[in-house]
Amino acid sequence: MTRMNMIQAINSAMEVMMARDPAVVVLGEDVGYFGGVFRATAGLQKKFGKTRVFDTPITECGIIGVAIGMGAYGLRPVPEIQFADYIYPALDQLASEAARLRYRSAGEFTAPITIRSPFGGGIFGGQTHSQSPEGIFTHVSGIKTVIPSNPYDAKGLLIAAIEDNDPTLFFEPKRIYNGPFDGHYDHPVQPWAKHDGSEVPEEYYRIPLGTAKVVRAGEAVTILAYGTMIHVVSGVVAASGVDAEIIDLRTLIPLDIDTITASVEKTGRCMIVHEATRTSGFGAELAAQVQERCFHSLEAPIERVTGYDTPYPHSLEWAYFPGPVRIGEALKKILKD
Amino acid sequence: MTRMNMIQAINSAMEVMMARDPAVVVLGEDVGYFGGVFRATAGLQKKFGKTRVFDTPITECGIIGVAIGMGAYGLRPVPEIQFADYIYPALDQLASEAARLRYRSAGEFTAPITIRSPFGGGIFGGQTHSQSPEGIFTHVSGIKTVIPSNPYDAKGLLIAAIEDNDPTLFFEPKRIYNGPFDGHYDHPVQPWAKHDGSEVPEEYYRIPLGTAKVVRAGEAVTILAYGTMIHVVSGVVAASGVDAEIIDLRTLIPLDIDTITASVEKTGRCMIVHEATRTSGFGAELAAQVQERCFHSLEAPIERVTGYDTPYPHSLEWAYFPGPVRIGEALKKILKD
Amino acid sequence: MPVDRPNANLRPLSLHVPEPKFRPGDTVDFSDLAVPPAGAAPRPASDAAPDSFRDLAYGLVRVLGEDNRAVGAWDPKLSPDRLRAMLRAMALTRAFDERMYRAQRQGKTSFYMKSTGEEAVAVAAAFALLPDDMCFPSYRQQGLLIARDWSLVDMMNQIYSNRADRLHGKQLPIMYSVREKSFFSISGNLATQYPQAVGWAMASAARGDTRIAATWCGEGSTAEGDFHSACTFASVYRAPVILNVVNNQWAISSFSGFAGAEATTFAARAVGYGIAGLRIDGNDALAVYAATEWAAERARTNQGPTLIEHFTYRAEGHSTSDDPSQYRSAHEAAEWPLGDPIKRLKDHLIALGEWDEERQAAMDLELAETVKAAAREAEKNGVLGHGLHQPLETMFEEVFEDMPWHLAEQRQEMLDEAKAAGLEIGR
Amino acid sequence: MPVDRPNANLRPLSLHVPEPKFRPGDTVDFSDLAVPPAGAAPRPASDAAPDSFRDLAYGLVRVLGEDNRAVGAWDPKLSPDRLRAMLRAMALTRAFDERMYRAQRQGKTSFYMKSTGEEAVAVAAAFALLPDDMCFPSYRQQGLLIARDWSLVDMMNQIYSNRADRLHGKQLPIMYSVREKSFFSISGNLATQYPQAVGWAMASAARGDTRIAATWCGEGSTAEGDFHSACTFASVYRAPVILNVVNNQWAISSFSGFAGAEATTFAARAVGYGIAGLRIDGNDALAVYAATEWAAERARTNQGPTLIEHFTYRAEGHSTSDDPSQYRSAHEAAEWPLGDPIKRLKDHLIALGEWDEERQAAMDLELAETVKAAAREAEKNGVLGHGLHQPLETMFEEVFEDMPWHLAEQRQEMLDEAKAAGLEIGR
Ligand SMILES: Cc1ncc(C[n+]2csc(CCOP(=O)(O)OP(=O)(O)O)c2C)c(N)n1
Ligand SMILES: Cc1ncc(C[n+]2csc(CCOP(=O)(O)OP(=O)(O)O)c2C)c(N)n1
Ligand SMILES: [Mg+2]
Ligand SMILES: [Mg+2]
Repeated sequence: MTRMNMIQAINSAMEVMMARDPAVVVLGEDVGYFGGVFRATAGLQKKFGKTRVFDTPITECGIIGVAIGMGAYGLRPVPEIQFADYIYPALDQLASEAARLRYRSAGEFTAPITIRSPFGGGIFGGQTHSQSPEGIFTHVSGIKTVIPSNPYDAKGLLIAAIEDNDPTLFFEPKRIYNGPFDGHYDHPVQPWAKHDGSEVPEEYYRIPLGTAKVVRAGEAVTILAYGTMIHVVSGVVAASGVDAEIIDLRTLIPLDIDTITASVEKTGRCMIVHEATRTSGFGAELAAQVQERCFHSLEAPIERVTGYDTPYPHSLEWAYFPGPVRIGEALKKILKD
Repeated sequence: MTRMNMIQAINSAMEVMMARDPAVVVLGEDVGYFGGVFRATAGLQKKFGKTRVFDTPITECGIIGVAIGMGAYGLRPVPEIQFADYIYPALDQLASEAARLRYRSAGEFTAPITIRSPFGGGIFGGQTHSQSPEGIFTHVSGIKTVIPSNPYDAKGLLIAAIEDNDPTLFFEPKRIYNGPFDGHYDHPVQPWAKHDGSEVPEEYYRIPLGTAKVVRAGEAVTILAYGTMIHVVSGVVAASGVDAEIIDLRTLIPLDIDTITASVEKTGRCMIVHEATRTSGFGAELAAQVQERCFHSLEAPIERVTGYDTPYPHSLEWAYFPGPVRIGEALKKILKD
Repeated sequence: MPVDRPNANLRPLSLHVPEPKFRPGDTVDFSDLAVPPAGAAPRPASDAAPDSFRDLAYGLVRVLGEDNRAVGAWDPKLSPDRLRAMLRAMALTRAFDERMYRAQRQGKTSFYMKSTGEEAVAVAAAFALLPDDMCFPSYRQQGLLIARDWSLVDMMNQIYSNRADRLHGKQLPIMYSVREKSFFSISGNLATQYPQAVGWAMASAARGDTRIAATWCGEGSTAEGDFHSACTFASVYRAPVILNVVNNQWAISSFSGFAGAEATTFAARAVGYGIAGLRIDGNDALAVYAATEWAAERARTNQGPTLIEHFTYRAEGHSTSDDPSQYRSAHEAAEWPLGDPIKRLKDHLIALGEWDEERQAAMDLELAETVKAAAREAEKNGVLGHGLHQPLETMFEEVFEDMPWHLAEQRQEMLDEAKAAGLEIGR
Repeated sequence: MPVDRPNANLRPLSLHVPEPKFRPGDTVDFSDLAVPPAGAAPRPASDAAPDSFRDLAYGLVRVLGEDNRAVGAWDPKLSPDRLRAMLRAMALTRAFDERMYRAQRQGKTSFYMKSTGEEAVAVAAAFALLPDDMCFPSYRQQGLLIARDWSLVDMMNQIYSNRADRLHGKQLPIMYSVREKSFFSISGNLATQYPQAVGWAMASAARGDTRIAATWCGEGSTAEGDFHSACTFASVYRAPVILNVVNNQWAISSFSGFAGAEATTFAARAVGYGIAGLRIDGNDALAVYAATEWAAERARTNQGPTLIEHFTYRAEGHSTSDDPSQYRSAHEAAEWPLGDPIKRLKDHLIALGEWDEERQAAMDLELAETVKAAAREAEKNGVLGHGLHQPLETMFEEVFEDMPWHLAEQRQEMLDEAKAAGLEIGR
């Protein structure tokens, strides 16, 4: 065990997997010599060589297309998309190709690739360095979506994703790369070292995809969240004294529905928090499923606290970000209802 | 008034708008001399010339990128994407550019473009000629999504979309181009001429975006649908004798929420039908909103009848398609609940 | 500050929109299409630098001359047996296309696409490649599978989406996937296979393997972004891959001008990336063979990628959904100055004294019978629409390696509903 | 059937991964970079066919020689006044960059990007274009706005996302949009502006207008699919557009080899599409002016697009988020064989006897003051993070032309929540 921040944990996952499996290769814009604009791949090229860790031309559709071909050959590529905002040019290769390859070839060819990409706001990145596009991918059958909220999970989930034989999107909440964030942007940043989730084994371990984690047990209301929002929600819950049950989804597809329904059946209330724009975000799917499955337990409408249906505005970042005020107000409301 | 099928009505909308407004131009793969693989643009090049109606290179990102530039110049482009399945290469230009341009330039530049694209299955088109990707676009703020279910609406809505100063996706349910379809694939196809919705004025008229239509008033349950599914649902309701209220959404964004909530408050039950895959489809958003707004009126969980979370399988097309059997069973279930 | 020249005196701009030479009803005259004589193009050493032979991107490598003789540096000097084998595979491809086209018209399947007039492009390439070189084809290279001796019945099962379909009815007809013949799953989305082929080739090179990759797309598809990313990656990493552009003049109803053919050749794209480019007579099986062999040699010796433009003609409709008489002159195919690839190879063998019209006729008859027998065999497994050949629940399989709960749940829903409605319910 | 050659005897493949010449700590030696003498390149007539001057894509058009004289066919023969105006705009651009970089370091904004070393690329182009020619820039052409005499205070307001920001705080700093200067809204997504510029130019041509378009992207960005679709459309419709590739050798930490520079030039991409291509010394303001003027003339006379590769060097970090000492030798900028564009133009004016070091120093001082004064002015409207400068509800405006109910509802929710929590609430 050692203390790691998110970046170190992610780096460690790749290093462990590259050492275990010669088929694992890492590619993307600036990931080679430089080690990535967020340093997630630092040191890997030096250790594993240029044919296993390399920079690519700046073409996201090319990066994914090439990774699919490498996967078909028998490699296990881990491409990086520099910001999730730049994943759209790759959508066709992801949705029409990676996600469909096993199906359309009845299993003859597969795309065992793990696409890493930093996502989310809170870093004054403006509209093209802040987006949370995960909802789009949850609508594409054949692809898995994973989002960790702390270093320990990040490493265990990334290893599981790399070992998975299906294409997996691994979105990294960049706001918490260096430390958990409770949404009080005017407070000093806490380093990961002070947080439980930063105790990370140096060696191999995996957290199975499709398992959520109850971050805090409670009776009053179930809060579903993932990534950065786990910390914001935890802060609000701690401050408010509400006995909320907080569930960190960790993987959106496949979803750990049993943990969710068991909780909502117990609490009778459900709130969903994500940073992505509201309409047709993954919160919609969660709300739809929870009301389908827990209808008779629900005592109040399921609440969604999300990013607004606008692009991410640069100067009003903190008004856009679903922060403690909004979550706190929503919590009051759902308990009153 | 004259009788038109969907293709004729869509063609007529473009013809009317091109005659009224010299800024309207039509572009896309095969839309020029040939008039489109579904003949939707037939005759337009002959009438308006090659600089207003023309074929393009086969690059969807290029088609939309170029249309955005034309829009910035002052034209009002109506690009066609040959099948909705092929819209993904254009996603970046649509989501990051067309949808954001007004916002990021604070109104200095806009993208007054209408993207027409045939979508949906039921024609044995296999996985790449059958998809319903509308849900993805409803998650992108800054873009409108319109889906007609009959010739009259198709023309009126397409004219409104072309006149709209924001980017609008106009998805055409290709299964009903030539006639309404009740889901009984083994029955002979009915031509549009026998259907009310095929009485179409030859001249200009518009149906405002954002208004749904109650296709059948009823008290027992509210059914939300659009496109082809309107006809399948209507068939099932007629056959079952259930007093359902059927609402044709017509535009997904902006959504006509008032019509929906008024209905659900009356019936206490809500069923949503679409062909797109279930998870994170637009049905999820509808379910989320309906339970948020009509929680205390709901007597049963909101039901979704949708395509399954798989690619569209070629030979099992009719098992995938949400047909009369599935809708009928779901209807029984929601009334029992 | 920029100068403030008045633009009042500037002349108005105008937009150029390409237009093909001939439309329905027009007489066809291809006489201004420059066709260089066979044997004229030089054949650079396989380790020559791409910028030392840029001219080849603008010429037309041809081996078979007007006199049906093979001439020049590109003559691959194949044995009569090999030539006959190639001729046979091309003829079989055509016979297969004929039969399957008819099957679609008879309602036995939903869709078919012929490769008529372009058989040399796929067949001769397959002959020049090693059997385990990996192919990433478009939908018009059925000739690869046929040249690699793949089972016709198996191909037909896929076309019929029947019980024995190796793709379990999941794919549109002709979108084959045959891993054991190193034939990649065909996509419906144009050009996506291009970067995939490059990635496969990069992986092979990274692992010190000896296998190379080859990919094909139509001239219309070269406009897609995937084409560009593939060429860029291939150039940057010197990937051992052959990038084939099948310029059959048409992309559904759009002539090649809409992909850029008025401005330059498609082989010239290679020049743009600094990679080796060849423009060849795609109706000349020997030119296709020789070019592929040369490109393969380059790839195998770490000289990197080669882009080959196969100049050919789509002699029939785009697919069974298309009616080309709506947009082009019916005379084009017959007037095509580069002739028919099967006839040209046949005439070559005859000129060599290794073949004759009688044997050709006998072979055609035999192949028609072969195909007919295969179709009968395949039809025993069913044809599309006559019964659901795959158990319903297969729909949910192979979305993921292991079925997640939500698909299992949807599967159960479906089975329950089918049962409730009294429908046949799968396994 | 394909031949069954055993591949046992084939040699293993290997993957080539590009590597820049120099890394941190390395001594820099650019002596094997071929720099042709100034004045050597021929200047084709502006209506010459692109394939008649393909060589220009592989050379380097240069006007300013070692002796600081303008020479050769490409000398645009500008008056000393115009030269001084250009020099001034370039120096102002650099002064602006310096100040704003510092402002970011002082925490007054979140982000900044300099164009140091590349000022000629944007400034000289702006001088050669007409004021209403439409520009579709990347994020590194602030020189266009400065050369078009746009308000520095306005630019700074945008950088500070302050009260007076014309973009209402919605965009990342430097992502300007200035319609009245025919300067298109800058995107954060690389190369998307390329097809947009082509579309604008096509529209201008279709309407018989006289205005042309110009667009810019970095050499790294040429790999994007948008670059390809733009070139394809430009070629097919002969769009009146100038496609500028700013080859400043680096794309963040990746050297130009990852965009294909080891295999050929970026100007060669033009050859691939059969469009006019020029490779020019981007640090030579006169070469940039002359090339732009020539390309504009082609565009205005319906000769179609021109792609210009500006060979230059990114002398500073990619952005304020970047530290180039991590991946390249610190000596590269100083050793860059094509020098500094401002110094070169200054030396030219001095050689002409139209300028001197004293005047230069005085001008630099004056421009620093100008910029400082502008910054003070802009800061009166606030800087980022010190107060919310835009009313909260502006966030919901301009998503659509008319605000749909769901945004109005979200706006109300936000205001209610803010009020409940006792926060300042907008207008
Ligand atoms: C991404 C995408 N866009 C559009 C289509 C529709 N489409 C199918 S084939 C075709 C024409 C392709 O022409 P070409 O590349 O020349 O190949 P050919 O059919 O001539 O072999 C088009 C536009 C598609 N399948 N995929
Ligand atoms: C689609 C997309 N992918 C990736 C990025 C991240 N990114 C921003 S700038 C940059 C490098 C661009 O280099 P180049 O095109 O050479 O321009 P330069 O910065 O040198 O002017 C990258 C990779 C982006 N902004 N957009
Ligand atoms: Mg073609
Ligand atoms: Mg650069």
